[in-house]
Amino acid sequence: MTDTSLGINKIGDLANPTRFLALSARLLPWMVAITAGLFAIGLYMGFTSEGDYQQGDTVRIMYVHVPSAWLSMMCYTVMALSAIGTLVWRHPLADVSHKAAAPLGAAFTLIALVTGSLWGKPMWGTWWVWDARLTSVFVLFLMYLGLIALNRAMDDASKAARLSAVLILVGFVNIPIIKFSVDWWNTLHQPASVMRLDGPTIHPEFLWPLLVMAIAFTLLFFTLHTMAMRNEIWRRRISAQRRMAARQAGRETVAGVAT
Amino acid sequence: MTHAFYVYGSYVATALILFGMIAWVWLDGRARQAELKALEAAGIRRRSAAAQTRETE
Amino acid sequence: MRLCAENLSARRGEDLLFLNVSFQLESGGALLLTGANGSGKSTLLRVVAGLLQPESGRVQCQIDDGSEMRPVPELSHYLGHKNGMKRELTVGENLDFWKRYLGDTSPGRSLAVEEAADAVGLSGITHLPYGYMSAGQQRRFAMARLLVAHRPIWILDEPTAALDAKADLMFANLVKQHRQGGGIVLAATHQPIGLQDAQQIVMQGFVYSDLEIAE
Amino acid sequence: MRLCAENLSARRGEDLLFLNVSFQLESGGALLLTGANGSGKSTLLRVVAGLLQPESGRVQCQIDDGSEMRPVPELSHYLGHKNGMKRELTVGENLDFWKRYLGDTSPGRSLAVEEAADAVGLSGITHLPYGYMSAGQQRRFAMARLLVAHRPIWILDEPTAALDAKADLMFANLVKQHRQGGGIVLAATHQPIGLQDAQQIVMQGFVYSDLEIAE
Amino acid sequence: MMALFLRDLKLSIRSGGGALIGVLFFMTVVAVIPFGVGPDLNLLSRIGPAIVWIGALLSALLGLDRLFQAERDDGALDVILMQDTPLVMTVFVKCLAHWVATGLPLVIASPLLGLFMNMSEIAIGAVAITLLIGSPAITFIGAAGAAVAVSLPRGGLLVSILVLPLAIPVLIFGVSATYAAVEDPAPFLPPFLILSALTLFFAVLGPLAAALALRNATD
Amino acid sequence: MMALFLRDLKLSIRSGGGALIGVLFFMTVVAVIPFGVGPDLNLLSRIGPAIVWIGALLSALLGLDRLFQAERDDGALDVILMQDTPLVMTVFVKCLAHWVATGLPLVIASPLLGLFMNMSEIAIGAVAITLLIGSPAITFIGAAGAAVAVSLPRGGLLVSILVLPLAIPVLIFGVSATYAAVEDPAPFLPPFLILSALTLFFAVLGPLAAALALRNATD
Ligand code: HEM
Ligand SMILES: Nc1ncnc2c1ncn2[C@@H]1O[C@H](COP(=O)(O)OP(=O)(O)OP(=O)(O)O)[C@@H](O)[C@H]1O
Ligand SMILES: Nc1ncnc2c1ncn2[C@@H]1O[C@H](COP(=O)(O)OP(=O)(O)OP(=O)(O)O)[C@@H](O)[C@H]1O
Ligand SMILES: [Mg+2]
Ligand SMILES: [Mg+2]
Repeated sequence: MTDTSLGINKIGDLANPTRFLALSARLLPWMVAITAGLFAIGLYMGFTSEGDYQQGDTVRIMYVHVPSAWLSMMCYTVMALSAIGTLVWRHPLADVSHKAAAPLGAAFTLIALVTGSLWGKPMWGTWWVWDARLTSVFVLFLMYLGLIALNRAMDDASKAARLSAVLILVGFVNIPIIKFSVDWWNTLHQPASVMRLDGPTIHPEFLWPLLVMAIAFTLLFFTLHTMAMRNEIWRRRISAQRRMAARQAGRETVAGVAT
Repeated sequence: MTHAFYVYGSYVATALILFGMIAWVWLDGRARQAELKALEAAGIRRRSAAAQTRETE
Repeated sequence: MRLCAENLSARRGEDLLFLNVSFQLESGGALLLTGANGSGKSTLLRVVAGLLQPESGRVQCQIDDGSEMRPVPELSHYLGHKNGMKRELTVGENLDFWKRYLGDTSPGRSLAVEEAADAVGLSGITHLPYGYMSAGQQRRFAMARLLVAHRPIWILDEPTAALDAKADLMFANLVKQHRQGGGIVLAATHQPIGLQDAQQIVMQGFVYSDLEIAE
Repeated sequence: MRLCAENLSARRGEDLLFLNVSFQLESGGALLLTGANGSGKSTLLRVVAGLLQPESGRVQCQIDDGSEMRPVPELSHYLGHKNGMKRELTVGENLDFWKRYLGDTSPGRSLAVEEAADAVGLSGITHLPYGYMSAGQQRRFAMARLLVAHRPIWILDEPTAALDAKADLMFANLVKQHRQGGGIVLAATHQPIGLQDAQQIVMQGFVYSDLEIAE
Repeated sequence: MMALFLRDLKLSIRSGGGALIGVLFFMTVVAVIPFGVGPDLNLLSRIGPAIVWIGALLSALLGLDRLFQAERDDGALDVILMQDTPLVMTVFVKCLAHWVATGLPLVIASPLLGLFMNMSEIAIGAVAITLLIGSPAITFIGAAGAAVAVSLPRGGLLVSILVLPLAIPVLIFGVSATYAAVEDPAPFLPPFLILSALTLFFAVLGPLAAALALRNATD
Repeated sequence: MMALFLRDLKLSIRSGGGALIGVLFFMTVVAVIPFGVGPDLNLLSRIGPAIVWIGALLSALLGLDRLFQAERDDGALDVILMQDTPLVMTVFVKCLAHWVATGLPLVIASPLLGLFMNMSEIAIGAVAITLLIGSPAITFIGAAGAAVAVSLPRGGLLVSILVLPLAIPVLIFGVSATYAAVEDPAPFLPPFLILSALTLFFAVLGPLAAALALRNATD
């Protein structure tokens, strides 16, 4: 697609939404294929590995719980990075990026909450306790929903993007709280055993399926994120075209009245 | 398998949420593309095209 | 129809702003209020619109067919300094609300929302939020409110503030049409708005301060 | 002093309202913006006042003595469609607040509150709550804000809306005095306000719709 | 009237006062409580009804004070006052719309929050029912306060003194009816009937007072 | 700056009634809890500090959402944004004024409520001190939300949702410092210092975020 009109040259090449659409169209099939493959491998490994001597088969919940919990935080981090892009460089793709990521983050957080509850019932004997880790994840979920609501409450897309960027950055305080809540408050929840400075302490029997599933989840996120960004770009183009059409129509009738 | 309900329950829940997500993104994309096509069919062009026609006027 | 105001006086704070103002307007008539800032133009209009209790006197309205008097407020449109539209809603939603809420008292004489927008020269952008309009556009859509629900009496407080020259003309036309259709117009203004043939009252402001504590 | 605006463009929503507007004003200079409703006058003024990010271009100001450029906003008064006064406080409290808050950048050139009220022809009622003023009186006190704290640049958006003929004259005088004292005035208006000798820009409105998401 | 109802609904949904947001706010408040009180499930279930009721009161108060002020600020109040539909009706409809947009979602969400607070089924049901019956009363009282707030240029303090004391009985009977439902010896019906009577009483008194205040508010 | 501080104080006393409605709401919340918990004085005194803190948190949020909206509605925000005094400072001063008008009365009222809740002298003192130190943090966080709400026509509740999660740490440390003061083994100072640190942190972060949001909200 050649685009030589006004205003384009000043924007970086990669930033061009048109470029992004073209590039992502080429990449997406590959991403989908690799994600599907990894999920197949991960699920196979997950269900053929042995159960834990303490936790029994419930340890298999880990293979969905932990990746989705990680992703719920990573998604927010991606949004925070995009938010910086929005505020500092006023990058249109950054706007689109954090807007598109919010529903995905909410979904992954919901998965972490649901699977965590399903794991908690056999392990702790209750679906839900108000401990620091669980509550901070719940708060993260609320923050995702709040951001979605904020984006829907404003019609001016770029202003909505800048304001939610501010809130995203302020809310980033919550991420370290989630991550380190198990260390700061003594809780029921498991302390970190994979993502540690001194290397993972988890048994390799569980580590490998977990890692594969984690990569699969991450790729799934990026695939969906790319797709959602494309949708958002299209949505904005459509509304811009509608506006222009309406304006032209308005001009014609006004001109007709004037003559 | 011990605790089958919880294990399968969590996998099913995950699958439901994920497929819901995927379906939403996918269908949204389809709808947007359809709208774009409809607009193009209605003769509304992108800016570059519009700018060129204005120059030739 | 005929609008009669008899011996109106009104007070703002403790000061009497005008004393025993009377006027009569027939169908198609118009009244133009002029005077310095703070002389009581808006106050008089608000008294006529029933939004302020007068100190003395009363305003009434007589419909042609029957002989009963009817209160003025429900037969009137009041366009004050503020536009009465919500910035969160689109222009169309705003106008549609007023159309429904005000109701159609004399069927067939109200315009549809798009027609009204067309009449004020701004069709095609009724789908935008009202808050996105420029000051003049907002004022013009506030005028469209007068058109979507027909009322025989228009009470206008500085209607053309913020309007450009073309819109001034458009508005003068609207007023003319309304009067030709038997309507009555009362307007306070600092600018000529094409009401040269109207009755005119020049407000003087501040009649006397009532030093008796006599309220 | 000199005010330079270079290649200003601005966007509202997604639409470009003007493209590459440039102008230069020397001490005592004035710029008059005219154009139809919704053509972007207020938008241009808000860009100059630093309240809206321009799409391209910049506005700068050069003080006579030094050669450094200074940002315009802090040297300017902006009088928009809204008056920026609290209706709960008295006029005096309002003006006093602005006087203190805005500070006296060039000592000795600001008026005291009562003097400013006098200059807009409304001395003696500064003890009343602002909400009790008539529309024109409110506007005149908003102008008094420009006087209680001296700023060399005045950015005025339809300043004379709601003013009566005498106040129009009074305001034209204020502007003249300000310019004679070396000030710069930018005004958007639909009415002649005694700026016949000013530079003039006629806004056209709506340059083109940018379909790229390219802000 | 229907038009006014729909517009007010639209306004509160469009601009961030609507169903989703009320519920979210409610959830946030409830999520905050265990942090203060500690994760003692027993205790939580005991104070649960009170917390849910307080949350409802708070969210009702947050948006109410601008019910008429917003109309005055943009001039719509003038037009509304001029119509020949009785002003009491108009106020009543505005209250209804406000309640549907913010009160009803709270009632619907309250069972979920009851679960969070580890409340028993009976308590959950009782909270939902008492909220359903009692929350309109808060809206009606608040409307009177909001109308007075419009008329007094500087009388804000008076409003709060007026409104909250009147809302306290509602809160007290709502909460005590809920507890009566849970604990056997105390009968549920008497406080519940008082609550209903309060709501009916305020449904008449609130709009009447508000209309009176509005009529005298114009300036 | 002083002028802004004084004006805001004057405004909130003269019109909003923020101070009094806050205190009244606070009292209502605290007065209702005994209904839930029953007349068990021991239990009351145990959960007392938590309840007082939660009540203060919720009432501090009342009225915060219009901190900047009122300025936008009458155009004063435009003038404020144009000044060369750093916007962060302006926001900070506005927060201070709001805190003095609504937060400080809460702190002053808290000992009274502590008596209601049958708390010991030490606990009452601890609550008052932690509130004094901790409540500004809530105002500062809320300011960021209020600044975002400026461009939302009526975003009061939405803002609270976004703001409340951030207030949770303040609540946690405030309450735990109070408990530490009462129960011997736990030391008072560490949570109290963390609370002070939080306040300082939000005193920087809140105004910064608010200034950023205000700059981006202009239209
Ligand atoms: C609703 C309840 C739960 C929530 C919201 C939740 C949340 C989280 C989060 C956010 C993480 C990522 C932590 C990090 O990266 O450091 C995580 C990890 C983990 N969770 Fe949960 N969890 C829940 C319940 C459970 C239960 C019941 C168990 C098992 C008894 C469990 C076991 C684990 C394990 C083993 C990890 C991995 C820790 C690591 O290796 O870093 N979780 N959870
Ligand atoms: N906040 C906003 N968001 C989006 N679009 C806006 C906004 N404010 C104004 N616009 C649009 O920008 C255009 C120019 O508005 P502007 O206020 O600059 O016009 P103006 O020349 O001052 O008109 P007037 O003479 O009526 O005051 C209008 O078409 C208007 O619809
Ligand atoms: N709410 C009020 N309370 C007390 N006095 C008021 C109030 N509103 C206006 N006044 C006073 O009443 C007088 C007349 O005001 P009014 O608004 O009628 O003037 P006006 O002729 O419309 O002026 P303008 O041309 O400025 O609009 C003014 O002196 C004003 O100070
Ligand atoms: Mg007037
Ligand atoms: Mg304008």
